[in-house]
Amino acid sequence: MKILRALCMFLLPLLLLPGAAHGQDASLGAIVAKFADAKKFDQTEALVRELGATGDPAVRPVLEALAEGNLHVRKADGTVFIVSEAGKEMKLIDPLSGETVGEASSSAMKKVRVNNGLRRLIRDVLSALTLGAKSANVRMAAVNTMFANPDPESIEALDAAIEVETDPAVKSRMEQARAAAVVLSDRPEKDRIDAVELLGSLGDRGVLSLLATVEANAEGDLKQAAANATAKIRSVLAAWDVAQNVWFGISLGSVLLLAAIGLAITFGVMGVINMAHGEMVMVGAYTTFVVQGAVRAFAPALHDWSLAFALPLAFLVAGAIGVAIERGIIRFLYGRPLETLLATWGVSLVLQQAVRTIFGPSNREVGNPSWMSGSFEIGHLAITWNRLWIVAFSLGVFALLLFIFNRTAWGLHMRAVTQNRRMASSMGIRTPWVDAFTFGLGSGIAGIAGVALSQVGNVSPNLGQGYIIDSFMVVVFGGVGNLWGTLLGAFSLGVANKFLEPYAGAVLGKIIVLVLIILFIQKRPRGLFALKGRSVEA
Amino acid sequence: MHLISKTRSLMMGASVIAGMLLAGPGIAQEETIKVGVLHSLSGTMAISETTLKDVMLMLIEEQNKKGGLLGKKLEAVVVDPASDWPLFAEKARELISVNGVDAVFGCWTSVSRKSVLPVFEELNSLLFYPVQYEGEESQRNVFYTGAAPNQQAIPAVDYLMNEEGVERWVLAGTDYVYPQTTNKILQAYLESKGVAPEDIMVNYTPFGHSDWQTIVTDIKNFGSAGKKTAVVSTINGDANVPFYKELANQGIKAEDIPVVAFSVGEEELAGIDTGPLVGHLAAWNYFQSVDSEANAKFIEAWHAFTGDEERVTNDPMEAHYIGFNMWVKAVEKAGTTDADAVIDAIIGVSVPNLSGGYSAMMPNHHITKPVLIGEIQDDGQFETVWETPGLVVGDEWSDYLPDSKDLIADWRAPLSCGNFNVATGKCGGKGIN
Amino acid sequence: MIAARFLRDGIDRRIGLLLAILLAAAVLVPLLNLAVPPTSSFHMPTYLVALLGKYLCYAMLALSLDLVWGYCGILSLGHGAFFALGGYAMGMYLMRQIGARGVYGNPDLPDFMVFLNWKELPWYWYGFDQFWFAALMVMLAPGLLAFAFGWLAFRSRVTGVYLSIITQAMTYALLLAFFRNDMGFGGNNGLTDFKDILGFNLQARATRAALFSISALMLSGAVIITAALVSSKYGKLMIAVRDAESRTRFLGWRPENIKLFAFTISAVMAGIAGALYVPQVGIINPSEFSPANSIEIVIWTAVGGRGTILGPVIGAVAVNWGKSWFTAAMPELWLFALGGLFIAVTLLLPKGIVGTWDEWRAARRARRLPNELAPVSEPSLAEAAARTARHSIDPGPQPAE
Amino acid sequence: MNKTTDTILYLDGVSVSFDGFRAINNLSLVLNKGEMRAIIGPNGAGKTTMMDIITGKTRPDMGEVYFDGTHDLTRYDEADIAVLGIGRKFQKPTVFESHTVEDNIALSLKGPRVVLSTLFNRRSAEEASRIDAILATIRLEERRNELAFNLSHGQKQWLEIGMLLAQDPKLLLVDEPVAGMTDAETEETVRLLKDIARHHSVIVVEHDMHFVRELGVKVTCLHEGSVLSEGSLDRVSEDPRVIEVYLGR
Repeated sequence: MKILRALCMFLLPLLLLPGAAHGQDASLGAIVAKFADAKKFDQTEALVRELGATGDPAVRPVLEALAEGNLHVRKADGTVFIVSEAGKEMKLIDPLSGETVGEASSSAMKKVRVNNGLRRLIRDVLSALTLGAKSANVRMAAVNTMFANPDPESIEALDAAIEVETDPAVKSRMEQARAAAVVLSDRPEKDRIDAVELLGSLGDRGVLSLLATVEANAEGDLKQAAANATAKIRSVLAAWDVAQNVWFGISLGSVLLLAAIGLAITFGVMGVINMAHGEMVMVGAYTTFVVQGAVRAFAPALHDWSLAFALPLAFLVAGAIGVAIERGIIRFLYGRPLETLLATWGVSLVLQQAVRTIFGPSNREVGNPSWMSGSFEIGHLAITWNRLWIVAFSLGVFALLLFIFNRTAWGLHMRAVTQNRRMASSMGIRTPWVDAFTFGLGSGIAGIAGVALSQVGNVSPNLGQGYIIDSFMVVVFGGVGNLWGTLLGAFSLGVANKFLEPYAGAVLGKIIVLVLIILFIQKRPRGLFALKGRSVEA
Repeated sequence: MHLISKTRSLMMGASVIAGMLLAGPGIAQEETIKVGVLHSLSGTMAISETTLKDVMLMLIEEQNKKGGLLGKKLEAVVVDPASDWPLFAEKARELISVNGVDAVFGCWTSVSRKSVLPVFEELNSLLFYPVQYEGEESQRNVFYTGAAPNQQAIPAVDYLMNEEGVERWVLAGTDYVYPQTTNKILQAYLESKGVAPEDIMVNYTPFGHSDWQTIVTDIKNFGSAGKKTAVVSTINGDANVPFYKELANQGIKAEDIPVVAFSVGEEELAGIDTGPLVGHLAAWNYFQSVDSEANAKFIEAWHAFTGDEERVTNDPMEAHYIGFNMWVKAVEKAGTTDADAVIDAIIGVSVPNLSGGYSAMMPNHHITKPVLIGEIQDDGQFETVWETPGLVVGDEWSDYLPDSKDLIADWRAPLSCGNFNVATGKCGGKGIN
Repeated sequence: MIAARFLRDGIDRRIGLLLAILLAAAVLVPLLNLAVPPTSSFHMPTYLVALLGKYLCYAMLALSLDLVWGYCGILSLGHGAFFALGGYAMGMYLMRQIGARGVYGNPDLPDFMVFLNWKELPWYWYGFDQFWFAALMVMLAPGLLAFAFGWLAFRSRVTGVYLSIITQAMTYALLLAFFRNDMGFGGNNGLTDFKDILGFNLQARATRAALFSISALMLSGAVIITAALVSSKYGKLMIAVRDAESRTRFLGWRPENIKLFAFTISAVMAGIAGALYVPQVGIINPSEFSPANSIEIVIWTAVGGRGTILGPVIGAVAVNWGKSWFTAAMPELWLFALGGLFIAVTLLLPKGIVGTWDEWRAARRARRLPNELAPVSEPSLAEAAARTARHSIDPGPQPAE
Repeated sequence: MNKTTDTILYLDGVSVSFDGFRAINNLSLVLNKGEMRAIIGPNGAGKTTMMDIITGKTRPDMGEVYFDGTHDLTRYDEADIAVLGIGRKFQKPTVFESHTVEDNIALSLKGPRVVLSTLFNRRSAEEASRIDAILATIRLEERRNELAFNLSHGQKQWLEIGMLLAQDPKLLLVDEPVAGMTDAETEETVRLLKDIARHHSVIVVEHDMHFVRELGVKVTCLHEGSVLSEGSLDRVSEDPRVIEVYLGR
């Protein structure tokens, strides 16, 4: 039924467009005014249909505003407005003319309620209204809806649209939608087999159930063609599944890498069993929260840049806390790694509680900037922007760290001090400061990891606890004191996890990975990247 | 001998000192009625439970403004069980036997409730439990003011089936008892409504699961089979934020695959940018957006109490509101805080809830509630899109599980039984003993 | 045998005092709880009995960790796993004891299996209706796990933080596994709602008091066994492995066997502690496996003073008592206090309470008897270890090994 | 040369490399029963790695290592080799610092190395007298009840040698025994080693040429993992290649 209705919407403008005139504002206004009395969803639904049936493009802003919940009724007189929020006051816009007509406080207005069903209807109506529209994107969206809900009765309409379509991408999509419709129709078998083959070459999951239905109901050549097509799609999808698992694994690996890389310094290089590492990540995430709040308050236009401001700040804040911890506590504990465990555990409790006291115990909202929202597709692989950025970011951080360690004077000092501090000290390196800054660097890196991780997970006082165990696993698995080991460890654990997950489930997959780590350490008791060499005595 | 006597005095000293120190916080100047608040203020559950502690303090403060109870002031005794389950039992025991509280409001997770149950039974005190749970329990000393599965899950599924025309179901949950039981009930319910088993996908994830890429993709693929698909989420607490973020980023819109959640309320949404999530659903017995006078007053009081206009209210807070008022009323009715008297008096007590009606304590120690389905809005609130025409009675023993469908609970004399088997006519499950 | 010899050879004075206190408590606490009327100021409330009983279990757990960490140098960050396994074995017995008194009245299946629709008892639950079997499993389950784990790890010469982290991985994997409802151990809710043990009602005051006494006696036993082990030639080998593992190996000893024995014994001891803990707190659930819990055990031991027998007992009781008190007295701020305490202890009392006391006493004795050499006794090991730690190690950051 | 007779230690064509770096390169070395040999060579010449190979700590990539004519050492691990009768003293003195001097010796005494039996072990009179004898040899009788931690550096070296003696090995490997010792202590050590060499085969690695000369035994000079020169000290120190790489012109 729904499809038929969509079809009507779809056909109407095609037929009526030339005749549709703008002299209908008066009647449009009357329909719009009725929203004030629509108390139930089905009444609103009827009004949306009515608006759609006019075929008048002028209803678009009204319907869009309705879908977004911006269509309000003034309580005092029952007039319908499109509103846009501006603090406590709302700007009132005339729904049809688009002119600003005044302001009102939000309590004086009442929203026209919408639910999922309505939003879906509005989307369908809008797509029907705009199939003939100028923008190819809009037509594409409309035809996608048709593709998802193939209906034999829309074949002719599609034929007509294909005739006049100029955009090649939209045209080929229209042909696919037509093929989907043809498959379901009672057209000659030859046509349907052609259509099946066209669909089979798409390798699309959505087509699979359609073809499976055909396969189940048809006979003879058509059944064979459908069977071939489904087999083809399945093999294509299987290959994409592998690619997808690899990508998911890399993406999980990048999160692990970010979480672990600061620890690779504080624990790996300096030997501090840093239980407060997770809290440094947390500090970074909360810095992002604060920065975003400030940006929202003082320069909302810069929201998309808030992460860029947060990065250096998170590094400085977490790094400063790191230096303070090193100077205040850790420096008295060098050479007693197990006692650093105890003290940093205490630090982590204090930091957690401090954050809980300052920011409250519940989750805090850190928004994604627009360039980190949504996804794009490569073939059948959906890649979300935030994951892609995080992978790139983690590799960037890794490269930067490698550069600092291997190419800068500071890195040289750090390596010198950790290898032979007495010698380093006698050569004029101020070892205490090198210690403090190395620890600060590790903490600061953890802080900027927190900026990135705030984009995929919780920002709560428990944030650090969620990452600490995984981080230690990664560093130890990779081989303590080796940055490359941490990189490889993170990605191999990520990929292993993601390949196990579809078969074993998320829980069992994780258990298997842990057991594998335990067994792996038996084989290589010094991790993946252990330095072989003359054994040091005792 | 010398050693022994020395030891004895040492032991006595230790026990006296320990007793004094432990009792320390409970000692008060005038005679008061003490109310225990047993919610985690640290550890993993602090995220949810801290608010409930605050709301209890507010309710007690308001009651004192009204003149207290039985002519005495109420006094809150707050302890922190630190999300540590055995510590819940220890703290419950401490509240009852050391501080001498007359009722305890607390617990969030099922395991914490299970942990304290024997303590309340042994020391015969009262526990008000404010969170939706899996049911399958009714205990003499416990009052369940949150939703049973039939007050949340089943109406939500009905809504999706009838209003949204959903035919294919993903039951996604965290791997613990509440989701497992709820999903078992829902599975039986859906199958009884004619849903084919291959149209139901069940998926469990560990606590705090943070990498949802695979599962969200699976849901997307499951939903691309041409039938209208919905996700019923019993995903717990911390795991929700990354789940919704992944949903948003993979572009799963509520119009295509709506997600209805039973553990996501205003408090959880406060941590997420809800812009991309508009239209996803939650089923509760209360939303902050509910338009009623009682609710407006409650929210105002809450903002005044916390001094923070941004603090949201949620369903478990309403449950405490109802539970506390019920207790107050029952104590007034009984004229004493004595546990046995209150247990007898409280059944049938009816108090206003925040959605404009009245909730009553039933003989099975569960309460009547309206069920609301709300859609997430971009301001982090829910908008009610559907509600049950009347109140729903909490059903402690699910009718959709084979072993519990014959069981009922009724704590009134003469039955006084939490698991009475109507088939055998005996108390105690199958009544074999 | 070994213990008898140890007793014959004479006990260190402080250990003697500890044993005396424990034995006295085993007798006095039940007496003060049951026989003294509640109105008397000498009455010990049941609440306190349960609390102290719990502390004693923790003390035994800390002692078991100290045996491997303090004396053998194996820092296990997974000792909570052995404790929990022992607890689960006892919990399974208590669960079976419920019988048909569960809410569904099923005589064979525990409640959680009934409502998850299980039809029959899984095979690994067989035998747990017998106390002797459960008691055996209390020791066997953690013992075997420790043996298998240690056999692999020690033979492969996994040491230092690598060992610590894989013990953490072990307990974390078990945590996740026990959380799974499909495992048949009750998932997140664990095992609870126990009714009685060996026919005695668990909620009865007398049962509680008796459980306390048993805990005190078991802890005394653990103290005696640990002290005996430590003072035997085997104990000297443990310390030798701790201080210079390769030297021990080049002398022809097999450190892996020395460690394996200590690790297994320690796991069994932790398992027994867990088994005593469960009936007293009334619940066992997977969170006992959580890595944070295992870290806490390390902290108790460190606070008390590792490498001493008194230390872990004092540490476990002190930290937990602090926790009990803080969580009630300052529920909002107690983590600051606890975190601060850990930092302060590490900085100010690096060898724990007992170790620092020993150092101070040794220093005083050295002042008093400047020309005479102090006689050597057991606790001075801790002093030596302390000084070793302070002086002989280069006081700078070193890559973790 | 016949490896089955007379030799206590027989290395032939041994090579080992770490991550591409050849620490030992086609090394061949033979030690006769009862012989004492001094090994010299610059840092990184492979002296310690050679000891690692003999004691089972490092496995050679190729080559033969035989002990006492019959035992293929590449098939045993450290503990086995120690029981076979090879004792090793480390470069840095390594004793059990938390134990008394006496216990250090007691733990080293030759005997069965079964861990479980140590639980009930009591010291026999014979063992006690053996301990006394060793303490007398290494001159630490006075300090037998003191913790090894409290010993001076030189005393720790002696204690470690004493522990080796207690093992009663057929072959002793002694790595830099006089590092950090006073002259008097060095003298004493020379005497001690000579004494030991009367009943044992010994390999001494040392940088101190004075000390090596005092020992007066055959010398092997290692360089880049293989034997550069072998013979009496005089001959070796006149070898131009040795002068080039080690002694300096």
